[in-house]
Amino acid sequence: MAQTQLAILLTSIALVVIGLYSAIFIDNIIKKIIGISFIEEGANLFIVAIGYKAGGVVPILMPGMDTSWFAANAAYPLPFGLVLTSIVIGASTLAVMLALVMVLYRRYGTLSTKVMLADTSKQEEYNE
Amino acid sequence: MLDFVLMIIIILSAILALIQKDLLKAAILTGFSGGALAVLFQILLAPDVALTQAIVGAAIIPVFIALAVKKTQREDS
Amino acid sequence: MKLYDQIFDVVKQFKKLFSPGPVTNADVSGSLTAEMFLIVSLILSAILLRHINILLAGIVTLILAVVLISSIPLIPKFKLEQEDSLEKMLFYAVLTLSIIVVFLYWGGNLV
Amino acid sequence: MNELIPLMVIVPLISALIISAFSKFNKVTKIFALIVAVCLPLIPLLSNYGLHYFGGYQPILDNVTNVVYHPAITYSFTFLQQVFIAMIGILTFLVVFVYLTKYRKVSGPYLFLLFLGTAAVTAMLLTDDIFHMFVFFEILALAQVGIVAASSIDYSYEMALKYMILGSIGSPIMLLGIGFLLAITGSVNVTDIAAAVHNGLVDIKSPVFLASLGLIFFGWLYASGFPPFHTIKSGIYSKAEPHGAALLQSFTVVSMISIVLIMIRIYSSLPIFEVFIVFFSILAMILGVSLALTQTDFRRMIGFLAVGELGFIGLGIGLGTQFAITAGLFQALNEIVITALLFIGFGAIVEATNEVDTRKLGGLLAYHPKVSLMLLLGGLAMAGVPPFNGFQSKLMLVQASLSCGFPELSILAIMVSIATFVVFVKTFYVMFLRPKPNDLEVEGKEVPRSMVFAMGILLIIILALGLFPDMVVNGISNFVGGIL
Repeated sequence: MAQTQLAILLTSIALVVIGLYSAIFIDNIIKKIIGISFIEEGANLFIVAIGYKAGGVVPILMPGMDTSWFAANAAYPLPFGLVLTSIVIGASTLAVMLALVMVLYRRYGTLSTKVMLADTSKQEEYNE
Repeated sequence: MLDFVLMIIIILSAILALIQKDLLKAAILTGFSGGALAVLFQILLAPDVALTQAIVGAAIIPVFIALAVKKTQREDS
Repeated sequence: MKLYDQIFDVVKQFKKLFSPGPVTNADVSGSLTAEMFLIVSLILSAILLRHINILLAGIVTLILAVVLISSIPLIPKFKLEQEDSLEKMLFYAVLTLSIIVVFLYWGGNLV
Repeated sequence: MNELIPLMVIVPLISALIISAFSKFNKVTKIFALIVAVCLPLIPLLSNYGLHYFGGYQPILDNVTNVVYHPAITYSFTFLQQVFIAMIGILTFLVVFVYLTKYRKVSGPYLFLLFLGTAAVTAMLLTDDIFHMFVFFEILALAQVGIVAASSIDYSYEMALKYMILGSIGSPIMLLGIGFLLAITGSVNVTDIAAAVHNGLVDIKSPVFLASLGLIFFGWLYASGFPPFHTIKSGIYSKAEPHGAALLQSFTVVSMISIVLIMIRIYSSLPIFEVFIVFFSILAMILGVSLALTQTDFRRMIGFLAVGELGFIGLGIGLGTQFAITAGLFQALNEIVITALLFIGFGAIVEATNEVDTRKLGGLLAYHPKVSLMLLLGGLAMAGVPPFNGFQSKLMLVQASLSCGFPELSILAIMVSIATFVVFVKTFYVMFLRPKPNDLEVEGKEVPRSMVFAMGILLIIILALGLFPDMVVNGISNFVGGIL
């Protein structure tokens, strides 16, 4: 069903666009990080959709299956393997970002990006 | 049919998470989005990815965010 | 004489650029060098358009030269646009991404 | 001895894990880290050229279509990889040496990050698999963030978080581009993709292929710190400790050339690809150098200069002929050494004076003559003065752009070199030659011996590459002829 794949492509593009929107327009840093993590999810969804085969079977060779029938009908497993790695990378990146946010909250007492991550080059240059 | 419903859930919960004033609700809605994505992966014939995404996207990431919210502040001001 | 006044005004504007702290002559001369380097190199790279169309290159170079020289304290504006705040960095990053993708996706027949 | 090829990645990776696990035994950790750091440049020099297939899966020849498929993750090791990995190894050794002698109590996690970054860039250079490269690119980004956040400089956490947020936009976009390529060709092996593109199996004018170029290109801009990422790249250099910054810039250079070599192999039939690279390189050179001229923090100034010099590499690669790409890669090698020397040298000045603002410094020539002399020579090498290596590669670049029919580009390259020279002369005058300000305290503070030693070694490499450039240029030229 090409309809499903088209819908999935649109969903992943929508996720990427939501992420880019939140990167520019949302001020709260935790929400910004949540929004940016949607970009990663959109990319993952797109790559999984590449391997999908309409009316196919899960790419695991069970005993008793005919090999040539399996090769013709199974989904393409390479993208699935890539996405596994990518999910874990995304989660670890998110964890590191949240840890940095927790440290910085102690110093600034706010979650606003405009205050927390403003231009710092002037303050440090000439402090008498 | 289920896959279209899941896609709508993913996008709606993503948008709802970003317009919440309460950050804890945003964390829970992120978990909704991740969980729906896991079910969608299962429909797309990728059970191994679905398992990983169910653990990471529906459990670990919301817990991380909730911990960060607990250590900082809950309202988005 | 007017251009001279304008250049003299530039030096005053540089004072604000290094505002907390003194302004040394080395800094001002560096900024003046940067100003001239910026104008000359931008005009020079505009000449590269001649590989597409010679007339276009001539017009763009002339317009660029007039615009750059008439708005002469460029460096304060330039530095303001490229400061360290996350807002500006994200804005320019997303802008570049959208320009690249739009150009390449819909401009395929230009290749 | 082809078995040594995977060891180049495995040795730093395993030793990083061991060091962070047993970091409470201080003395043992120090000795172990030093031994591993000595081994790092030796492994690539001892290894033979060749290919390594992980898991032993040899390439499969399809009898019907006569096409070769590569099922395994492949590492290819040639002269280019040997030179760059050996240089990264030498630099890692010097940085670890400086770090170990600076602190009595070493931190295991910091050494872990240094070795992790080295392993990641080595894998990025060696690999022939685009997704494998992406994974190590993400690991490299995490290691870079860690190195920045571990420094005790003010506002380093903020800079690390900014870098990470920008990275979490850049990396998934690159992943999306890899996904597009995978959707078109069904493979992630670069040799297979390139064969499919050059045999006409892929329509190179299809919008999907062009969009994949755009998305991967954006990821490359993030990796190499070209505009719009030049501010954040120079920012993380200035917020890391000096020896960390010396390693960080080498990571940037190597990740840049490893991604761009893969892109050349896939997209070289598209003329717009070279136009894009030249455009962003020109922008990087102009913005980097003109912002470096206005900085008062000298660490930030070197950061902007490092970004501007990267534009030369991109210029050489964007011109696209064999001679030009050779010049660009040679410039990349030179840039790694010279910028490392400058970061370590200026870091020594920070150690001795505790001051980073050029307006508060002066008269240091009398107190630290050795460091200032070596810094002067390094700056001249960066500006492209004979007989140093920067002169050789920049001369090659100017010749290449002239022979390609772009005299404007050669004029621009010469102008950027002159501006670099101005930046350097200005900073050298302000810091070392003018009278010392009264409130500056320099008495009784010594530059660490290990830093002077590291600078000496780097200076010897600079002179050797400048006097005998044929050592590496011929090999790189053969490599470039192979991929074109």
